[in-house]
Amino acid sequence: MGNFVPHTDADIAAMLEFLGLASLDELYAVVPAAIRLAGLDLPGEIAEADLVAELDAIGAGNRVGSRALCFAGGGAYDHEVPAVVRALAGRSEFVTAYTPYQPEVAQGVLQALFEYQTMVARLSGLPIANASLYDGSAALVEATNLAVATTGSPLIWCSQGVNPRWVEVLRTFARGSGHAIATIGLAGGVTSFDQVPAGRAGAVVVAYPNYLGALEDLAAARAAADRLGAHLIVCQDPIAAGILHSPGQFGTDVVCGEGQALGNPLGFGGPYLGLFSCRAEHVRRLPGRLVGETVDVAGRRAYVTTLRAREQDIRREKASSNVCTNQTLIAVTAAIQLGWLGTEGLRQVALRCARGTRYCRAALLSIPGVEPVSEAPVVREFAVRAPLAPELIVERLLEKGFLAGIPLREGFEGTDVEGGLLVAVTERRTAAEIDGFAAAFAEVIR
Amino acid sequence: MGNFVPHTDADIAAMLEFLGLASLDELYAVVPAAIRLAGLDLPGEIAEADLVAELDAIGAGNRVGSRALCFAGGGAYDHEVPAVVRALAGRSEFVTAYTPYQPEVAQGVLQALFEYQTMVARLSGLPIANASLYDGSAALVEATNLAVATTGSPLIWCSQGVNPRWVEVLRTFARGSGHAIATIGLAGGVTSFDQVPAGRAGAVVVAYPNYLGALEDLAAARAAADRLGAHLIVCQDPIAAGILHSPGQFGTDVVCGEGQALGNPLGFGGPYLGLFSCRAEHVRRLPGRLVGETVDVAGRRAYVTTLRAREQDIRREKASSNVCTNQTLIAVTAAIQLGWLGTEGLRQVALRCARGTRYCRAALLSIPGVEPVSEAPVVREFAVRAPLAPELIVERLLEKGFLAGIPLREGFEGTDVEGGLLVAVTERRTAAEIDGFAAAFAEVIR
Amino acid sequence: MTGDASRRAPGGRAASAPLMGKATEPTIFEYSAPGRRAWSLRTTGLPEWSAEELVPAAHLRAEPLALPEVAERDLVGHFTRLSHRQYSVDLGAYPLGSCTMKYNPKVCDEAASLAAFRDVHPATPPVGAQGWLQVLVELEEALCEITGMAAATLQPAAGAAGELTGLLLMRAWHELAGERRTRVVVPESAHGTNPASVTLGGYTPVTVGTDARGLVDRAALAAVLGPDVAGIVLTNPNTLGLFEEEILEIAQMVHDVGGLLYYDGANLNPILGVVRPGDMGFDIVHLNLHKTFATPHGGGGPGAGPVAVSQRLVDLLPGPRPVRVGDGYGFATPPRSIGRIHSFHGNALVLLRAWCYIKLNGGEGLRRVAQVSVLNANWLHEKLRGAYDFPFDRPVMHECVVSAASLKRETGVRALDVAKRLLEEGFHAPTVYFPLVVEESLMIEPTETESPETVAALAEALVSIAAEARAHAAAGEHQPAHDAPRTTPVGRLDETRAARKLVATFDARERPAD
Amino acid sequence: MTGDASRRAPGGRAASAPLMGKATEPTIFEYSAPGRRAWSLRTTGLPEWSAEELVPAAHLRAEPLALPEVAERDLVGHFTRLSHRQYSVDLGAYPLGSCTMKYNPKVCDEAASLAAFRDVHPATPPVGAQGWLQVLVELEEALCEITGMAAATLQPAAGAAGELTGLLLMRAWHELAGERRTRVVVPESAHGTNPASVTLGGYTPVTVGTDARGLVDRAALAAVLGPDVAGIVLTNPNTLGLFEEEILEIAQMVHDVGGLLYYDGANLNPILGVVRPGDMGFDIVHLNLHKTFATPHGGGGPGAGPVAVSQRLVDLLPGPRPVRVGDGYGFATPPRSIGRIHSFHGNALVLLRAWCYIKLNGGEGLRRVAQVSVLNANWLHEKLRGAYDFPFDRPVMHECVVSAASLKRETGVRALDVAKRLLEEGFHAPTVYFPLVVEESLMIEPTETESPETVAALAEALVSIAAEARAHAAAGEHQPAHDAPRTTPVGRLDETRAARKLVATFDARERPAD
Ligand SMILES: Cc1ncc(COP(=O)(O)O)c(C=O)c1O
Ligand SMILES: Cc1ncc(COP(=O)(O)O)c(C=O)c1O
Repeated sequence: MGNFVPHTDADIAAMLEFLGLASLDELYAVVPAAIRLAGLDLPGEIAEADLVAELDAIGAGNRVGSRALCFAGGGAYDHEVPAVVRALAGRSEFVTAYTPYQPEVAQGVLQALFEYQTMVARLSGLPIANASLYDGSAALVEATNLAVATTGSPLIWCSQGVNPRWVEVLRTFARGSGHAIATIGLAGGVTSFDQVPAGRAGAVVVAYPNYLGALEDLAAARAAADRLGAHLIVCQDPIAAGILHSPGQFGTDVVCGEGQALGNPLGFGGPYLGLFSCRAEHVRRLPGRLVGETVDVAGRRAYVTTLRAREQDIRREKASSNVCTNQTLIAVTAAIQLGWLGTEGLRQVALRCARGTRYCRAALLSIPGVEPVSEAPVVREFAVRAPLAPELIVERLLEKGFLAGIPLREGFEGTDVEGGLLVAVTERRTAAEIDGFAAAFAEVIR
Repeated sequence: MGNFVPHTDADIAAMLEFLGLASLDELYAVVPAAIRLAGLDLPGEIAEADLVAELDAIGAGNRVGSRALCFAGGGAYDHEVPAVVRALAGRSEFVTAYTPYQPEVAQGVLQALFEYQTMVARLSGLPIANASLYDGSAALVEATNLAVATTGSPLIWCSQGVNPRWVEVLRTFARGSGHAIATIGLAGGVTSFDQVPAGRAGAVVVAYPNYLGALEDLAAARAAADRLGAHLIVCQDPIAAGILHSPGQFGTDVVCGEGQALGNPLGFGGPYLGLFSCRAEHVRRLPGRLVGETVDVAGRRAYVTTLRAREQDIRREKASSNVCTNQTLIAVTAAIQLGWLGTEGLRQVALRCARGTRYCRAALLSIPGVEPVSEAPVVREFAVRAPLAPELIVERLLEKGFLAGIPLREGFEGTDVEGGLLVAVTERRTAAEIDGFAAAFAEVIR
Repeated sequence: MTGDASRRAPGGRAASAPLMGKATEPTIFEYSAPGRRAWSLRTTGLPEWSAEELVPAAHLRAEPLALPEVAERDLVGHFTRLSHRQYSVDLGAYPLGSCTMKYNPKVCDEAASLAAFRDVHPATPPVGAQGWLQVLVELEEALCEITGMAAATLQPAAGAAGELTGLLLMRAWHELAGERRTRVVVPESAHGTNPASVTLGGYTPVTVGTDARGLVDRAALAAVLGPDVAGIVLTNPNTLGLFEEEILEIAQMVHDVGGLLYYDGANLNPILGVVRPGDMGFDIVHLNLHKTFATPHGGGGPGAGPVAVSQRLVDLLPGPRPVRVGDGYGFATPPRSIGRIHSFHGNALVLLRAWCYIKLNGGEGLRRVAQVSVLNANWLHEKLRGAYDFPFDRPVMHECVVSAASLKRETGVRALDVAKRLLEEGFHAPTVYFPLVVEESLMIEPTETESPETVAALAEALVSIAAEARAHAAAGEHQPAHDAPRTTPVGRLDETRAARKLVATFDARERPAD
Repeated sequence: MTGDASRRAPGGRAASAPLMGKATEPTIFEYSAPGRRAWSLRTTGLPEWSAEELVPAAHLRAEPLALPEVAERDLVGHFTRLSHRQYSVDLGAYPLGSCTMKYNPKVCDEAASLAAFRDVHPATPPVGAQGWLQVLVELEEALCEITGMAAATLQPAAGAAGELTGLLLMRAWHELAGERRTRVVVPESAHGTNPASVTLGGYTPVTVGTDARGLVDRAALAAVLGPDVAGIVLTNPNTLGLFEEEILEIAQMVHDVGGLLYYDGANLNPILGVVRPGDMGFDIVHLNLHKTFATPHGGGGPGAGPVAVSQRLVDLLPGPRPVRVGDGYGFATPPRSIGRIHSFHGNALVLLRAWCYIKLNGGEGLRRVAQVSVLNANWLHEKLRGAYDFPFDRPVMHECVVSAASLKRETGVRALDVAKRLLEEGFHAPTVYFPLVVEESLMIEPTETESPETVAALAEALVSIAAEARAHAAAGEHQPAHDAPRTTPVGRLDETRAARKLVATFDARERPAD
């Protein structure tokens, strides 16, 4: 027993003797006897080989690869991750380190985060990026907290084009913060900012591209925010950023986003990566860790977590956020992936996604009965409607080896989007795969 | 093009300019024009993702795991390799290093090899082990070269119980060395040393356990070698060593063996690992690298390749062997695996192999028509005979998801072993798997 | 070479890897050369429409997005060298109190890299994700058995997220009862995330002090409890490494005023299989799988902070939750769910690792984990007697808090100096200056995965550092600890400069002098 | 703690990792404690027969076989720390002449870890190994195209094994013709494996000298050629990095006396896609896949040394050979095969990596590889002018050989000192004292995977080392290079002691003083 506890029985006996104790149980003399357990009702230990066999057996219950060729997106994308990224991000020095509390022996993680921050700042077009948050939804929550704290208004106007699961998370946390979340509806697939009534608000939130893949008018969003005295928060897709404008150009206050697409597997939803950048003036309200450059006693360039006074371990109840452990390794992975892609690689991925999206959309729309949910220009994903419930389309196509997309229900209740199917095409999908998908699609809705 | 060549066209132009050249072709001005190529008739480069897709497609042509549950051995065994061994042996410092020519920056590999040498010496029961050879067959060739050089006699008496593929390799290299290879036949599954006529010889070679899994009498082997004034060379199985005597106990001169079983995958036959240990008196004829302990200028313990004067880069045509690059990473892997197993782990693997072997042998022999090839005690593998050619048994069982073993043909022509099937059972085979195998076996020979 | 190539860093120079010297490692941006590349992408056979054809001009980026342009070789060199500038569990002990930096079994990494788990899209309907759902349901069940709770959500991505989730559950519970309570009690020794989460949960934190034993001051607690108290956030053992022996009484007191007890699971390791939060009277528990259940910490995440609750709170849990459905598995959202708290199902690949860890250890193994973590800590603690002050001289659980207050008074060597000096001895430093209630605190948690020899060497190093300081003070000599660490890639940093002259991106740097 | 625990090493101390200081790393044996374990094995459900029941008493080991007994945590700590004491391509440039230490693409590692290839037993009949056979056949075909040969064996496990195989083919060829030739010509600059392999092939090596240009001395060659000469072993470019421009004439001369030409492929890198051994007149070629085709060197193997031959030798190749059979693949043994030279099919997983590398580069990419390797070497060479002697001042191929003879005369700093000093500058040293024909030789091969910046930094470091030596000599000061390396885990070693007082195993050690 206990391959992960080095101690032999002899070791334990000797250590107990040193402590003047007769048994391990005596270590727990302070625990009230009434609640001391004899043990857990859990199975016994198993050998590594047995675990692996069990994983293989259980894993067979998941459909991956050619058993579920991926056309689903919605914030989680099947992008290329090369071996080199896995090899480097898998180095045990990165994997088994703690948060860099002793910077002299944590320059590896600190510098990688500094590089990550730089890349995220460039993606967003804003000067400051933090060292990661849990995921896109958490980044959005933090962005609204910052906005409310800065503007003083607890009202958040949130486009219906923002990922509905993120909006749900926003609503959950609003139970504690007391923020009010109001929805700005879509028209023709994009946000109708003119719907927003006059008044004051903390933030206007819009996604670029939006959940349906369409390109929002960020200038209009900024104008709407200005009318309300609100921050503009943009949920940016970091891949499409390779060909689209940076939100920073439009006077955005905070850019948040989901960074999974940057070198991370689908992983049934996690660990993902919350991207967060902001204008310089917001830096003292920045949530999460921030790495800064400095020098050591010998004047050598070095990195350290900085402006720590914002953080919970120092400011406690007055902290700008409660985040402690975040997603460092995923951020490091994203930095490596972006280093692998470089300027042209990211552009190529974005471009190829847009090509696949156009090709696939056209292929599906050519099927009798399939209709677009909107005609707005899309670059990342798109929504269609067919004469069959999207849940059934997904289920039937899975039998044919395709994960067809995400049914559009929650967040769109009562709109013309409801009952649509959200389809995503990444640079990994070939023309042949898309053709096969479209053919199967046609079959299942027939 | 050229993700593995960093140079951009601009880089190349600048470098050419510095050299006063107008084109890359001019670098080859010295190459006779008549034989200069325009290019190779090979397909163009492919992307990593395309390569991976191709590997998946091609790999589907190989049967592994439950499509070919492994009951084959013959020098290559399906043993447990834990994740930790892959993780450590896969560290890029070990993988991408060169032979340790600069010991100040190669202590990692050097110390790992020192530890490997110690473990191999303990396995064999001899005091000196080298830092690896190509595989078991190469180790045997080197052992006989050492024996011939030491004794002066080019005659090798080789038991028929030695891996026949290794003996074939021995014969191939004997074309150059001029050694004569004579066979000592088997009786009842073990070597009949009394067959060997009087005279002089360079070596007697025997395997422990032998190719058919049986336990040879090493004392008798030593006595035979003594009668001939010959070295005793024992081909030792490093796993069975966990429960068997060490050959060193019997006055063996050289112990050689195949180390694949120590932490390495089957890998379609390579890279494997030639184990080689010898008596202290033979150290100056030792083939391959040898790592020794010493100190650095500051008196710190350190490691270095030593007794280099034996080696080809110094002795050239008078070297004891031509080996240069050997199997360092595989040796390091073996050291890690043996560290993972420890004393009790290796004993357990050996014991469990013996249990599976007994169980499986009994199960097969209970099938009507299946007979033992011999009654000699076996611990590692065993041979049976059935009323169907072994090649057909293997072919038919493969259709049922079992790799049944290795047909006994080459090396046994005309003996009572010929036409048998060699079956191996490792600690990874469960009772249920063996039962399934036996049931399928019964079916296919019916 | 092109452009300002002379300023570019050579990708193949190892000087910055500690093996090869002490040079700084350039940033990846300094390796970049226009047109270099590492990327390649799949051949798709799609029409090669241009960006202009695909994207309306109003949206098309004018300038290319500047990312580093390097060859794969230089990418590998850079990040491999960075890894050589980073301490990690795999290199040595990491006795950071409150962090439970134990060894992470390698097989769990392989599990998380199996395509059958790794490549599943989170929106795959249950029929295509039965394997994942089984793992998540089984993990939830195991965590409930371990904590003595009825059900759990696996969505929170770390401990702090779990805390906030727990506080929202507390709030929802009271609101369902039509109550609007406003305060939550937090011990003064609590981790900073506790009060911060309380605030984000919409409550006002009220602090209770520590008594002379290092335990919650019951009198002080009684004084703050009242009908406006929604609950209390505790960890047990507390952040001083001491078991709150009166936990049953405390629970009673809090329940008596209608409050709920929240358990911060960061300190669960020493009580696995020995005593359960549920049995102590807690209503809500979060766990840090990246501490107790050996999922690697990743230099600061990803973690996972599941929240388990007692029966009466089950209906409030976030959804959708993986559940058993007949012989298989599906999702269900509890009837009064507070809602999602993660984009999908939480840090699934981290959860998978924890599931593996529980399987590998089994129930008995987990109990052994706890016992040995306590044994190591007590043994280490005892070895430090005399060298450091014991603010509360009593048996500890999995970690011990000692103080360098006397040492500082006698020698000028502070807890921070001890920490830096320990780096030179080949160990990571303990947590320092936390908990705040102990002056010059050193919070040391060896964990159960460190062998007796390692714990002995660590104790010896700590004792010899104190002895060295006292000897130098006696001789009136300069303290080496003040210069420490001297054997690490960089020495002590100018942290003030980092904050004052913020350089948080490469682009914010002035052209470097070097 | 049990037994002599006080002597045992603490598994969790990182002091030996260069990041954390300069202590030596104990051996794994020093971490061992009786009863510790890392292993676990599959549950099989088999009867638990004892060893005594299974093994005849006469064979049963009496004493347990002593292996280190450590926990997984300490195993990981130890080997991770060892890895931090090891230079590697992934850390920096490795300009070892004759070794072609280029970057090894990571995707090839993943290819070799795919279960579909990794887990195939070598005795699987062709029907179950079609994937493997396809890879091997395609690799053979590509290597033949690259070398201009007709067929190849993939069995040899490294270059030297390939050489010996080639010489046995040469012997078999002559024997088939009824000839018993006795001598093989080898240039004096040849790598040590060449003469050693010639001897093992049953031949007497005859040396030919180098002319003033650094090329084979044709007059000397003519003098040794005769009917007893079986052939010649050459590499082109030769080990001075120079292309044998008269190769066609040399081939003619050797063929004229009935000899065969053997090509040592260690230097194939610079001519990929530019010129082929077959077109130069070679009959037999080995390739070092672990040099030219980027399979990682593993600290000294595994490599792979396939041997390709011209049409007239095909029937002699070792067998069984993977071959096309109809639409699929099988094995065939050539009719006059010299026999097996490997237990199975060679270092298959290494061969798979090379197949991937060729696919990734394609024909044009390989040509680019060659061109840039030559460009880098010439550029570097030119930069060294003045600092080191140029024994043969002419354009080089993929590597250049310079001499520190003048430097040594002027300053006392030898090639070895330059090498050690270069380690301090963050680069691996070049090959020194080989080839033997150049005094104080430094043989430098940057390879094509090092960027221009890296090559420039390497050149600068080499030049500055020479300048430093001359400056110190001029000032009559002690030479820093004589103390180098000072920034590495250990300094220069006492190699004499290693040989004189041989300690080749831990068991041969006297109890250490430390
Ligand atoms: C006592 C305590 N509570 C809460 C936390 C917060 O957990 P996390 O970092 O996972 O958010 C920590 C982590 O450091 C802790 O030590
Ligand atoms: C010129 C030359 N020939 C032959 C060899 C031998 O190759 P291997 O080490 O693969 O046996 C080498 C390797 O160093 C070499 O450089």
